[in-house]
Amino acid sequence: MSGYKDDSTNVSNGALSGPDRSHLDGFTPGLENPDKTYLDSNELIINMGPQHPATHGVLRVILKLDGEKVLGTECVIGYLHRGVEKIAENRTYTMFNPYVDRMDYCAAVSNGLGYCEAVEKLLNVEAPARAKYIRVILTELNRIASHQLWLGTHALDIGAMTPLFYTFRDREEILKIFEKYCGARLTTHAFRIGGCQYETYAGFEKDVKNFLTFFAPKIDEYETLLTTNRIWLERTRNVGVISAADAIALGVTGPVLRASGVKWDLRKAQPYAAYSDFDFEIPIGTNGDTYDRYLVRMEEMRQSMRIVEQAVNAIPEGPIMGKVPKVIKPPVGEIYHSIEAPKGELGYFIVSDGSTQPYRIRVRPPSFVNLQALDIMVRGLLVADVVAVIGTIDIVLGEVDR
Amino acid sequence: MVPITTVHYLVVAAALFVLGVIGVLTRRNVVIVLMSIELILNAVNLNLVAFSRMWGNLHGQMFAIFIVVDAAAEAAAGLGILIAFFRNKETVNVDEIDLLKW
Amino acid sequence: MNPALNSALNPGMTPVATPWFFYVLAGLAVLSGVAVITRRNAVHAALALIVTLLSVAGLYLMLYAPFVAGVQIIVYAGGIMVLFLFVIMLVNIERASKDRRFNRIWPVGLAASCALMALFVSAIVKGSHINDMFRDRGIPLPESSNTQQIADLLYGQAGKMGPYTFAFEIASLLLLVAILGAVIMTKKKI
Amino acid sequence: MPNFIMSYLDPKVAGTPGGAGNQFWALIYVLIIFAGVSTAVICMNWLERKALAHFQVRLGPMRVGPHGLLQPIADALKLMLKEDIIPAEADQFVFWVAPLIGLLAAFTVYTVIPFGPSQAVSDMNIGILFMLGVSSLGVLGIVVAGWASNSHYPLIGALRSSAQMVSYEVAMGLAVVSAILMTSMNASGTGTLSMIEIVRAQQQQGVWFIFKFFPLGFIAFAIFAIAMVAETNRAPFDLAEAESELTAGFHTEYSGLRWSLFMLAEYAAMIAVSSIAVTLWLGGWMRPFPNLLHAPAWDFIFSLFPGLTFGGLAAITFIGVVRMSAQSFFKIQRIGLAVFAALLGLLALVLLVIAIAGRSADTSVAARFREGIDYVYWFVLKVAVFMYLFIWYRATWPRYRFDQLMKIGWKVMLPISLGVLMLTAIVGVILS
Repeated sequence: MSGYKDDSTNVSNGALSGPDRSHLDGFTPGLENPDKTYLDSNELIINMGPQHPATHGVLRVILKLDGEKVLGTECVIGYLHRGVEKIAENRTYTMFNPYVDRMDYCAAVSNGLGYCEAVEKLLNVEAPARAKYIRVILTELNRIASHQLWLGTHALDIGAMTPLFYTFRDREEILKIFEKYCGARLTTHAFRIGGCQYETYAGFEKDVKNFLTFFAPKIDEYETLLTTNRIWLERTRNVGVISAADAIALGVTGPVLRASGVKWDLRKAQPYAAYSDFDFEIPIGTNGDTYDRYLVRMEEMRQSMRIVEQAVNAIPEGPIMGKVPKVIKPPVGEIYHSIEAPKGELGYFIVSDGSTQPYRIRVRPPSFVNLQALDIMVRGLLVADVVAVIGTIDIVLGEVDR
Repeated sequence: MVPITTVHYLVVAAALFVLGVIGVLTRRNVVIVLMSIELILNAVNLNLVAFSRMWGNLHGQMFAIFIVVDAAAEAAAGLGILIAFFRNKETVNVDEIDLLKW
Repeated sequence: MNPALNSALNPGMTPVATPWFFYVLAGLAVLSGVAVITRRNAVHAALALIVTLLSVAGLYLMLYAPFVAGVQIIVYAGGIMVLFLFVIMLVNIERASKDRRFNRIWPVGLAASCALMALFVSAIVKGSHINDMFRDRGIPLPESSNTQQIADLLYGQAGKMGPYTFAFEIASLLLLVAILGAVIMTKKKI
Repeated sequence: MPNFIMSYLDPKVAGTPGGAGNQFWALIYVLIIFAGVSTAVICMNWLERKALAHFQVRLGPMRVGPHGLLQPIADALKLMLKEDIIPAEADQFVFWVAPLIGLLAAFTVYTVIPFGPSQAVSDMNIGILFMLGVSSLGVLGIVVAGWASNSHYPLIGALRSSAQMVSYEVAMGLAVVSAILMTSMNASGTGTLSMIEIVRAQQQQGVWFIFKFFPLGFIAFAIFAIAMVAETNRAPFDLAEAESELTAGFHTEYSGLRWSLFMLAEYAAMIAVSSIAVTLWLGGWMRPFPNLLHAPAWDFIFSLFPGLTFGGLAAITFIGVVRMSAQSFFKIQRIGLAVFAALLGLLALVLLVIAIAGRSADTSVAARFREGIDYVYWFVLKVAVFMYLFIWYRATWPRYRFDQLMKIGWKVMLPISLGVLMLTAIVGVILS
């Protein structure tokens, strides 16, 4: 396999401690001795993807296998590259807003929030309180929807078919709220720079509250299917372990980082929108394995419901649009703003040259950074674990490739 | 039609035996040599069972069962040697297995 | 009552099936035996060997040895041949399939085998026609209790050891040794 | 020669056609079983899709025929007409022959399955041994298919599958041996390997082997029930065709008719192993409580069950017709469903008539028919429970990983089955 380099990604031989590989019983994947394997026959190099049921899109993972054991992986990305960052340089700030929805299309609302807040920061305006509350409600609903999608596909990867249909049934309710609010279900384009374009529709609060009462027992339903399922436990415990130090060194964020025991959530660490008004917990894990990430995300869905409940009960009256000029022309300068998207830290670095179009926009997508951890997480595990780990990192290729 | 007698079975068994011997003596691939040995063992078994019917007792069948056990042991050990050999020499040809030690 | 039912009601030396079956099975066994030793590809040879083994199992059934036939299918076709296929897949046969099929001394081997064949033919001819060694003794071998009788021989009837009990234990020891040997030879680190 | 044909219907002749040397009836039985199993596979296909759909809050096939009843036929047609692709680098002959090996192995097993005391092709002296042996041949088809595809995913699937089936056969065989041991717990102390005799032994001892030496029989049964799922490559042990890992495992490169042969073999094997379980532990063709409730009146009551079952199905279908939307769009579907309900009702009626006609006379043709229907009905009912379990497993559980599968097979199931075997022997010796 040309282009396959084994040494480039071997983080564990460097400064990082690496996961516990005691389960390899003495067999070290031989970088020192690459020809020697279990049977001393040639290694199997297989392409997982770009067309593969479990790579969540068009990710291509080159797996170097010894029988079933993974000696190393290399991710080949770019099959869904659309040049979003380059497009931004030829669009005005307002025109670029819908494009960000197409990055993480499972959490389009979060993408829009991050972009709008970044530009607002650059313009030095602030959205009114009501707009901030609407933003929080929609973003948290979107977090739940994104986690639902993750849960369904992750369980499907591990072989449990049924949770997928349960989560899609319930995700539908969230998408209905989005549709009623802004007309779109997936790529919502819900927010505008300076606030929200739409006032909430009549009965918005009621719909959201109905959803909360509807959804609370559904999480328990997912958990009855999986949380104490022996096969699920065996498939996820001690699989894809990543230590806190490794995770931080690789720049991993979001639930993957929190499952390793690092209490880092931008909603608490540097509150944006109206998050400082709400009372919620940051769930963290202890082992940093797939099961912990599962538990963290399940708990995050509950916490999101708490936030939504508080926000919808305390939603203030008032305008929904801040004082933003008709033509957005930010002053010369640069800004980095990041929010806690469902998958991790979503950052926008915007350089303005004072014109109506950004000079450069750089997006820090959480999936892209988290995907780096794949290799360190799956080395020494089996092929089936690769699938589980890809699922647990929760990547969206639209965001990885942009 | 001629009724089938013991001799018929003996002829089949002899043919299988000779085929097995030819395989052992002429083929190079160790796997096929091992398979030829299985052919030989089967020919012997067929003889034993045919004689068992001829004499009307079960001792021939008992021997056949023991030979099947032996064949299983032989296959396990033979294939184990083959894998150990293949690991060191990267070949499965008998005429390249000409060293006692490497 | 038809003749077929008659034969079922008096188990004796009547054939289980028609001679026709014998010729089909014997032909299959020999032909696929030839395929085993001539096929270049080891997997093809293994498949041919499976056909041989199953045909021989059929011949056992015709010889009133259903238990041996069952053992043949379960151990040979289901166990040993899967092992063979497994090994063929593990070892790289790409090169082996391009190599010469036969070794350099194949004429010698063939000649020796022909001599062996001549010996067999003479033995069979002499035994059947001159000494009449292979005539049927006419002792019935009941098929319906074959397994029970084999069990009696292997384990002995109630309270006492059968003639083959000790040999049976030794055979299990042989299998154990073979398993251990295979494990030790193939696994680098135990 | 009517004598030759009628000989088997003669009530005085006992035994299976194969055992009686009756080649004509043996052939008829083989054909009936082939057709029956194929139909069962088609029904199972529909049932799996519908049941799985209802587990998963969706409807499943609804378009082809009323409630998707014609879907399997449409699928079969599609698969037959589909282009049959053989990869250029594949081993043509082996690729061609591999599905046939699996299919042959799956169908050959049915020659010894007793649907009733004489409703079997043959009563072999080594029945269960033959069954285990032949069903273990199915792995050859899978291994060879994976190898012949000359592609990595199928190869890994084939290696997984061969290791899996070989290791679960051990536990399976030991569980079977403990059931066979139970057949010898009679006055003469002689056991049997014949499938028919195994059921008869349960009848004589007055207990299904699942309840014998409780919980020993039950544990052996549970071992077998787990091993048979692994043996047939079904969820949660479907590693050989794990969709999310190996795309489709050993049949990744297969398409069209050849692929459908694999599916046919898989479902046929599922029915076959379920039949083994039913025969060994659940009393085979016996109706519940054959010894306790043995009065002719009870016989009559239990013989009404087949008719009542189909009557119930007809009633459910008829309710479906009534509840179906009255829109003109559904008119043809309604008519189709009504015809289906009528067919089921007719079948129920015929079965009830046979049950009533054959209730008293023991030698009449009607009585023989009644008996035969009874046997087959109870056998099929028990097998159907297992089929439903297969679907249920698939809807509920995630998939095991390969090393875990091996661990369970060798470190859990094998010791337990060995222990159960020894305990059964000890208990049997003490009690005899």
